Amino acid sequence: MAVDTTKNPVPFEMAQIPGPEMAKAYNTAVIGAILKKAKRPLLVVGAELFEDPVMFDKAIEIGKTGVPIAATAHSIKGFVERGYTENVTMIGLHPLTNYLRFKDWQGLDGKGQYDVVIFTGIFYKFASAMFSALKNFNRDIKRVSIDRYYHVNADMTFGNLAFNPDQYHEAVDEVIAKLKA
Amino acid sequence: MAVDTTKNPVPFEMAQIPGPEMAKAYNTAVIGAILKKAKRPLLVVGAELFEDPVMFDKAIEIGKTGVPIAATAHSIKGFVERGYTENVTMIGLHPLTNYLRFKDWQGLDGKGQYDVVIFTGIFYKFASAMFSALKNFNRDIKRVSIDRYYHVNADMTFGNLAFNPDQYHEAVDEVIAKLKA
Amino acid sequence: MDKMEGSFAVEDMQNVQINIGAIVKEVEEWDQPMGPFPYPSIATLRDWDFKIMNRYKVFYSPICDRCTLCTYGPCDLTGNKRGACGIDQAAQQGRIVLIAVLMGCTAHAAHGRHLYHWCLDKFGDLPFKMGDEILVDAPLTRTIAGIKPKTLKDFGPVLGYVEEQVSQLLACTHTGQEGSYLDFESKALHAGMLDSLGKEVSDLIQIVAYDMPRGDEDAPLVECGMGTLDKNKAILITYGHNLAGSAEAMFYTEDNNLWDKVDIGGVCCTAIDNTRICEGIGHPDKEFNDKYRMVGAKAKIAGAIGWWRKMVRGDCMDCIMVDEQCVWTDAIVDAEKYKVPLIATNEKIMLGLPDRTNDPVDEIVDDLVNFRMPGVVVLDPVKAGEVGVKTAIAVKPKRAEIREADPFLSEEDFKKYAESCTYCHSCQFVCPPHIKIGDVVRAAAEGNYEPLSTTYEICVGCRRCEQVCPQDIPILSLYAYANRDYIRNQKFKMRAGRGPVKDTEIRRVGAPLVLGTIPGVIAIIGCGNYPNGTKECYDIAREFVDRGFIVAATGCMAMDMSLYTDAEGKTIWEQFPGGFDGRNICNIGSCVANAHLHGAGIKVATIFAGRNERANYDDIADYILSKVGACGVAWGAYSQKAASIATGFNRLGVPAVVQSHSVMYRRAFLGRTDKREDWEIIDARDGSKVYCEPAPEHMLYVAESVEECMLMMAKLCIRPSDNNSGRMIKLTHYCDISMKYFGCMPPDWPIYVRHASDLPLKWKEDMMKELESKYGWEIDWKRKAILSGPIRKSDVSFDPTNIERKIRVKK
Amino acid sequence: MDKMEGSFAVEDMQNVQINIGAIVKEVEEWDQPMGPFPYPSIATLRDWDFKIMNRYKVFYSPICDRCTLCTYGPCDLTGNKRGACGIDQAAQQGRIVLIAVLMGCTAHAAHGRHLYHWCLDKFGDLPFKMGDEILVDAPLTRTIAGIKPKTLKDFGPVLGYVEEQVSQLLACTHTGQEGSYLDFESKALHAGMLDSLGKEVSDLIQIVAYDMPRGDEDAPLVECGMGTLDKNKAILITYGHNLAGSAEAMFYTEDNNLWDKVDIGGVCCTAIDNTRICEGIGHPDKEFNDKYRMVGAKAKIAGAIGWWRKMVRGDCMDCIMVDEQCVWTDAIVDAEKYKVPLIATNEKIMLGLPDRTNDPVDEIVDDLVNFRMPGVVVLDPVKAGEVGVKTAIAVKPKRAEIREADPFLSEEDFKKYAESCTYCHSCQFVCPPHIKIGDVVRAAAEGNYEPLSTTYEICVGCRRCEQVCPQDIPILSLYAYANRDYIRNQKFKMRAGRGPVKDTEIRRVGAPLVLGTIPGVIAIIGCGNYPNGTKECYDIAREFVDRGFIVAATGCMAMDMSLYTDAEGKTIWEQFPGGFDGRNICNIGSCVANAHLHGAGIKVATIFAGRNERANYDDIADYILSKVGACGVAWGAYSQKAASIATGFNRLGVPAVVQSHSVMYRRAFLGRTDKREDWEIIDARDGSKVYCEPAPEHMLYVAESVEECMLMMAKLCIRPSDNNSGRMIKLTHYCDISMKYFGCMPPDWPIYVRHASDLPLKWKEDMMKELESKYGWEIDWKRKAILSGPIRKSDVSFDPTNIERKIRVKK
Ligand code: SF4
Ligand code: SF4
Ligand code: SF4
Ligand code: SF4
Ligand code: SF4
Ligand code: SF4
Ligand code: SF4
Ligand code: SF4
Repeated sequence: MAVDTTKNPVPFEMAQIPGPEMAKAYNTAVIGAILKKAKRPLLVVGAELFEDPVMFDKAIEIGKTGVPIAATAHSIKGFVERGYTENVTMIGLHPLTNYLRFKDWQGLDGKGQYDVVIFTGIFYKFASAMFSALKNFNRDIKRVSIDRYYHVNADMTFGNLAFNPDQYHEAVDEVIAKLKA
Repeated sequence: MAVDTTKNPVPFEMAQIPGPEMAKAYNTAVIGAILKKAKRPLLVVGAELFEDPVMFDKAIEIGKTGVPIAATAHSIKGFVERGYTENVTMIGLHPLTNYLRFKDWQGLDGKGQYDVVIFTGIFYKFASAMFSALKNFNRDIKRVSIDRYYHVNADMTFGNLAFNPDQYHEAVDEVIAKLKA
Repeated sequence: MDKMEGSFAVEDMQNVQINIGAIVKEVEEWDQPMGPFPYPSIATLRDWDFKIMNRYKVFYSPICDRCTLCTYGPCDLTGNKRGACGIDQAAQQGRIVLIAVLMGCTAHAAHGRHLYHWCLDKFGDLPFKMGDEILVDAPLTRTIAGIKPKTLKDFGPVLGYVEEQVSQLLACTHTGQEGSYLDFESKALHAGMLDSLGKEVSDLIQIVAYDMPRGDEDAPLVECGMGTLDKNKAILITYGHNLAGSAEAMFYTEDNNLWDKVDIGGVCCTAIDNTRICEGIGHPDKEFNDKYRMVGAKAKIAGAIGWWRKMVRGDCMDCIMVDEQCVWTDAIVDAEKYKVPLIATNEKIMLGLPDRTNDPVDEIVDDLVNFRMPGVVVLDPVKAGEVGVKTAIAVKPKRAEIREADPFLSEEDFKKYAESCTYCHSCQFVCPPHIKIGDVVRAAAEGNYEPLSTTYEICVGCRRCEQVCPQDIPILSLYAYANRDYIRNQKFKMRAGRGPVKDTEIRRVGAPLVLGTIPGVIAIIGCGNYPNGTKECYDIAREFVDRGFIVAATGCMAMDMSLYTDAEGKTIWEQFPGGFDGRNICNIGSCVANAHLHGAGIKVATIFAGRNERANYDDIADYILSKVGACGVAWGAYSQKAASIATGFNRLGVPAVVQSHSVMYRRAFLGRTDKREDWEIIDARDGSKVYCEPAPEHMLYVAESVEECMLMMAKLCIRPSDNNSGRMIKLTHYCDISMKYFGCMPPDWPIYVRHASDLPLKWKEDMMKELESKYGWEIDWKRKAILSGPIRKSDVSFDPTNIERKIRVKK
Repeated sequence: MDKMEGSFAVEDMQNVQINIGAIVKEVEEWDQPMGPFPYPSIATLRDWDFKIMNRYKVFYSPICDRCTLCTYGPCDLTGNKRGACGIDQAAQQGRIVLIAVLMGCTAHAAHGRHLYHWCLDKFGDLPFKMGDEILVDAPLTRTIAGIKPKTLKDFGPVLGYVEEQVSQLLACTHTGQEGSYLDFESKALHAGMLDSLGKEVSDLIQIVAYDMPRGDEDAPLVECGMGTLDKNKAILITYGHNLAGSAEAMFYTEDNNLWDKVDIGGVCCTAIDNTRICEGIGHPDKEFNDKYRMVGAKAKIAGAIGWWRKMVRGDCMDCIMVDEQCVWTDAIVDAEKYKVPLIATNEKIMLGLPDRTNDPVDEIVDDLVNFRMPGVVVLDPVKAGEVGVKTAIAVKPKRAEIREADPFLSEEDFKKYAESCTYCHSCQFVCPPHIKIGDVVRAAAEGNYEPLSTTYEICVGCRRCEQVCPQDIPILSLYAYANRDYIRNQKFKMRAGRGPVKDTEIRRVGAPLVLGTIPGVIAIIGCGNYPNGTKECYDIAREFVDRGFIVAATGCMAMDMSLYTDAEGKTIWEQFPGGFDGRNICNIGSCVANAHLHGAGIKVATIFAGRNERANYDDIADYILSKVGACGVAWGAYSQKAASIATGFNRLGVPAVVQSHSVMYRRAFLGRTDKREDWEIIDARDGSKVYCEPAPEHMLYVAESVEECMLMMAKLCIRPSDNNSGRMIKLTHYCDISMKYFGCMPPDWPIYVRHASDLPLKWKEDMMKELESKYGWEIDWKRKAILSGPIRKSDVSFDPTNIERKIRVKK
């Protein structure tokens, strides 16, 4: 049975309640479908992956489906170590988000702005603020979190799975399965 | 069938999102039961009742069950006009809430602080702020709204019924029925 | 403050006057010795603040439970939890209050500072003279700074003091500074006092420089309302608070005889100050007077802030000059849409526009008139004034062409929009006065414009509905369209701002005020964020002026109450005289003129009661709290300035009532009548403590309805010093308002009864019966006397104070 | 500013020096003509700000989508909607940024103002002399105000200017004032500049008054760490920023020979300034020097702000004196619990305590020592110092008794608490560094204290966990208990704050810095809100000092990096010399000493490049932006001061990197390398526009990890002015850090290559190949030369500027 990722829609840092518009928690099938449907998706991974290294492998799986990866902070190292750098770009999350918020940016490959960004493995507060930047200043991009946290400023997110690493990994696998299907 | 008062838990003024702790919308049976169980309840009614005068009659019905009534603003006039002033006290909402937030206040009758306050007919923003004062500074008192609005700073509230006057009245009747039962 | 280094050569000292003999004499002219607290610092008056807060409990209603001010945040403070920095919810609220009050205080003080520099630049250092009828000429400056200004330059150090204290106070809001809500509030009270001082300086500077009325009860009646702007002329709107640029536009018009080509209308306080500029300037030097010719009250009052977006949508203007404060920040967006060039004339508001201060006038005008840019910044008031007038005149025909080719909203547009409403209620979810907009728009679609008319005044023009409407219906434009006749005919008269209360007036009303036979001063101040229409401010004014109170208005309230007439078509200004007296209503002036209301209180203490005001703030405040029956009302105030104004009134012992939206200010000062110990007042005669009736009962109070507001104001005018006849009059009004609007007596009237002669004649018998039967008082029915029951005995020579040092002989 | 009325008698002028001849001569000594912008107002440097913001886009990440600042609110601004006042989300964020920067700016300026009054009171007006090695002695004051101070009093008008501008700027945040985010940010940049000026004045005043080191690379090594406080003595902790009271405690101890009875330890910046007080005072008058004897570096550094709650829970103190800034506001709550009397010595922080300033010392001490009240306010520094020392000594035995009778946390308590954990994770939901507290506490219950030790440094002591724990487990007390040995042994050495950079040092490093052969200045500033332990600031310092950068630290960072040693047990201060030079690390001083880092930049322009700094801010900033490779890092800054500091650096052209929590500041300045037009720089030689490499690429940057931080700092030291060897060195470090921590080259290295000799020797061959194969550059392999590809050619005489008036000959 699928992991119920709609439970616990409570911000991981509880005081992160920005205002009337807050993320909805979705199940893995819906999130997977959104990723699959995306024309210009971008997976953004951060340095928290080093604390949960199996996530690098899952990110690479996603990368192999053709979703380009932005490796923020020093997370590129995890990809280098695994010998997968094919469609992985090293870039800071801050300048990346700055580019994302401009409608005229042409993307890491120069082929156009993205339509869906998927965050995982980024320090909660930083990720939340960058989602907020996009939520407020470029609403053309769909904001998806597949991190273990309920991400209040995303459009679509899991509920809080921070205390259930196994469930979390399973949920990510389900998303990947859907994406590949 | 009972009115579903748990729907639309959205603040009537949408930007009223105070923080992590927000009211839950309850059905009329639960709210009625809480009122019935209260040892020292206080019904607080405001001047918006003049815009929906049938609510005066409902307030009087509640008053007749023994729940004392604080008539804020000039709402006392509605009771005077209906000849019911038995357990109705004229007092401003602001000083009333100020008294409520002190644990040592002895109530309008000098017999002790209240344990449940029930608001209705008060200008939304004002009621919301007064709930907030109690929520933050005297958590011993349960805050109940039986107004047509989802009241974010209450403990217990209806969902938003502002656009369904009939449903709203029905819901209040259900609460009264429960209270009388 | 003036830039003056610590050491300098005598040649450089041109601005310092060293007149050894003369100056000492002048100082001696003011025979008051220096009081205890000149230029008080944060802690100086803390004792007084704590006294206020001991009686009037600091009450918070947080609007947000989080703090997001530092990188530890967001912190959840719900339930009085502490943030990472250790602050609890109460202190956090106090901190936000302090920030808000400082925002308000600096809005005024910075305005004053700008005028100070500008007036010294333009006019040089003028003598500070308020005329023969105002000898106590800068009461707040004297009371707080302990100085008596001789020329405009003397206000420099006063502003410097305000700025220094503001800097100290704002520092306290930094994370890891003040931690007690009581000290935050003491600091807010300090900031409120500074606000009052900044306002006084601002208004006195402009009064002197622009020769505004110095307490003129017969200040002229000026034209007020959108309909008074002559559509046959170019209409230049000056919007904001600081008349520097606006005055120059008028001078330019005057000097070039352009009044037949241009109409100048003010919005917000600039409107009021525009009409205070007088014919001649009161400078002793004739040449000077000729050089700086004034214009008189030729400008019109377009309207108060609440009308701004309605005016724009009503297509009432050809060119806009904005200066500072209370300028809706999307003015440029609206202006661009309606092809109205905008000139920003003050550093505080530059809206991202190009700074053209150093360009030639004609180039700027050309760019604006040809819509090459929607607006410009011109920081030189003289140039800005010229650009404004020239642009208005030149752009008018161009705008007419555009309007003809493509009207801003046609009949068809109106219909199309109205019909597109899906009745989704999104708009109603966000409308502050809870207008049932869906119903209103539906009715319009069906050809019924009535609801659009009846709710027009209630709408505060916030534009929230338009922004959330999924159909993009320009609801405010529908309003403007449906009410175009109303707009055209909005023509009223308002009394121009009279300025300070005169010493002679104080001499007349001092005793009746302190004894209560004039039942109180009702000060109606603030802005137009009403949930129930601007009419309520008229109703309040009317209620109290009719009852014989002294009613004074300032700012947007003075404008808003001008929009209503009696059966004979007279506005309130035409119905009643403009003195500071019972059954009079005076327009003191713009928002900064509020300071003269503080000043009036101080002058009662100093002129009537002979107290020294010099550097003697707490003593004066204590006097006012105990003896001057005055109450402010801000019935629709939106601004942080209103927060600082109210807080400044409170520190001076004057209570204020505000309306429901004001819960956004988060803080009130509310008394507890169940706490006997809170109401002990010292009898200054012997230091004994007397348990007094709670008068005034509250310091800052939110009323839920206008009826409650009026009742509370009547009550908050009661003072311990009332004599029996004064108390009787006050109780009569209190009970009468209650009977009128509440249908019953207020439950607490007995606590104000000390003696049978305190009882309102009209209910005396019944009241005595009730006192006996319901409250168990002993009555001597033969003598019609109360034998026991009251909180305290009536005592004509009781001298109430809250300050130990006022005790004359220790018991 | 000094209180000085417009007219006065000569007898009253005791503080005004009128030295006709002498002063004029002195003024002439400074041969620089007045520059274009003395005492700039809000709009004066707006052009420069807009240039910065055109290149470095203002980027907002709102932390709250609502505005609650006026009674129209709350307004929902989500998605850049407008509030009722017309403000949009971007402008609202700018407004919050401006408020925060003003809070920071006033924290510093108000500190300076307090010191100004206090030092003039205590010492009189001292000559301002920085010694022979510092002739450019107040660089920010000169650059901004255009004056050269001669005595302390000359700083009065400078502070007055800051306060006046602050008041103007705060007014702009009032509802209905500024409406453009660009203008809000220009105003914030102005406030940041004022902040830098306020800091300079603050530090210069205390340097002169307390004879602190004037640029001493050999400033003494002082004791640092909780373990250095001698438990055999009474321990007086002085906590905050303003040394006035703390210094008096030391003077009292010195004068009464009490050093064997009391140990004085500082927390936060007061700690640093305590140890900067020198032996003798640099006053020319011997008698004066004898009168105001100093104490030398006898105080100890207890620790930085991040350690505060750990110290309290570690029961490290007998008495606390708090002054101002960065004082956790529950200090009084903790102090009361641990029976540590607290003395509040500054108006800014009074915590609701009774003001005992006018009571006799012994009465106050008696009340404190007998715990009749948990704390008092004593605003007179001299009295406060005496009360502090006496109380500490007298209360120590009483506290010992109490502790003996009822230890604050016993072994059993510890066990009981640890075992009561229900593993509910409430704590983990709120812990900023995401410590798995449940696991840590569980382990402790099982007798494994290891996790309590390893996470001790990571914990920022916010107390959130304790507040949400349903079991009321005092988690910080468990930490303190388990780490008591660590606390006891926390003994390190830190270099005392050295003060400004000397002119001689600038002469030495000016050319290498501008050419790039010293790869940059790394300024490590700010506080301790780290997600990953204080160690990272040590790592950053170590990384860059090892690489030959000039590394400078201030404030809490200087303290935190002292807590780590190398293999030989040496702290970084013992490993490297303290000059302003490559491979040196200097502790400039407390937070206000940050101004000397701005000063160093200005001095490069003025001493090395011969530019006039006088009233010439934009020119100097332009020089620094284009030519001085410097980068600030605030790796854990929590405060609004950090916001104003960073903003002040940015206006002066110095980029800054901050860590993840700093998203709370909401705003960054980020470059877009895809916008060629943003990177066009003027060649001052002929006015031609040159498309340059993005150097520096960003102005304010949040890094997600310390690795990213280091990489970015190396990159942000690159400047257009680098010569080939300088660029080669900088690129080497940039690429080397990337290889070390990222495992690969940074993708953008090619854009910094202008010429083959820019290429790092170690990868030159490979890089040229890659340039050819991957980027399509033309290489002449025979000459090892690049023929085409680079953004621009290498040009030794290129003179980059962004300011039109710097163009020497128009093309
Ligand atoms: S200022 Fe205090 S309460 Fe506010 S975010 Fe910072 S730590 Fe939390
Ligand atoms: S603009 Fe008027 S109608 Fe629309 S939401 Fe605001 S008050 Fe209501
Ligand atoms: S939001 Fe627009 S469509 Fe919906 S009810 Fe209001 S006016 Fe009609
Ligand atoms: S009354 Fe209010 S809106 Fe009007 S000018 Fe004064 S502050 Fe502004
Ligand atoms: S200041 Fe503007 S955005 Fe903020 S609450 Fe007031 S109207 Fe709304
Ligand atoms: S006090 Fe330490 S452990 Fe507790 S929440 Fe804060 S950082 Fe985490
Ligand atoms: S909140 Fe308390 S009980 Fe829950 S896991 Fe944390 S320490 Fe244990
Ligand atoms: S570094 Fe931060 S915490 Fe330390 S003194 Fe400076 S501002 Fe305060």
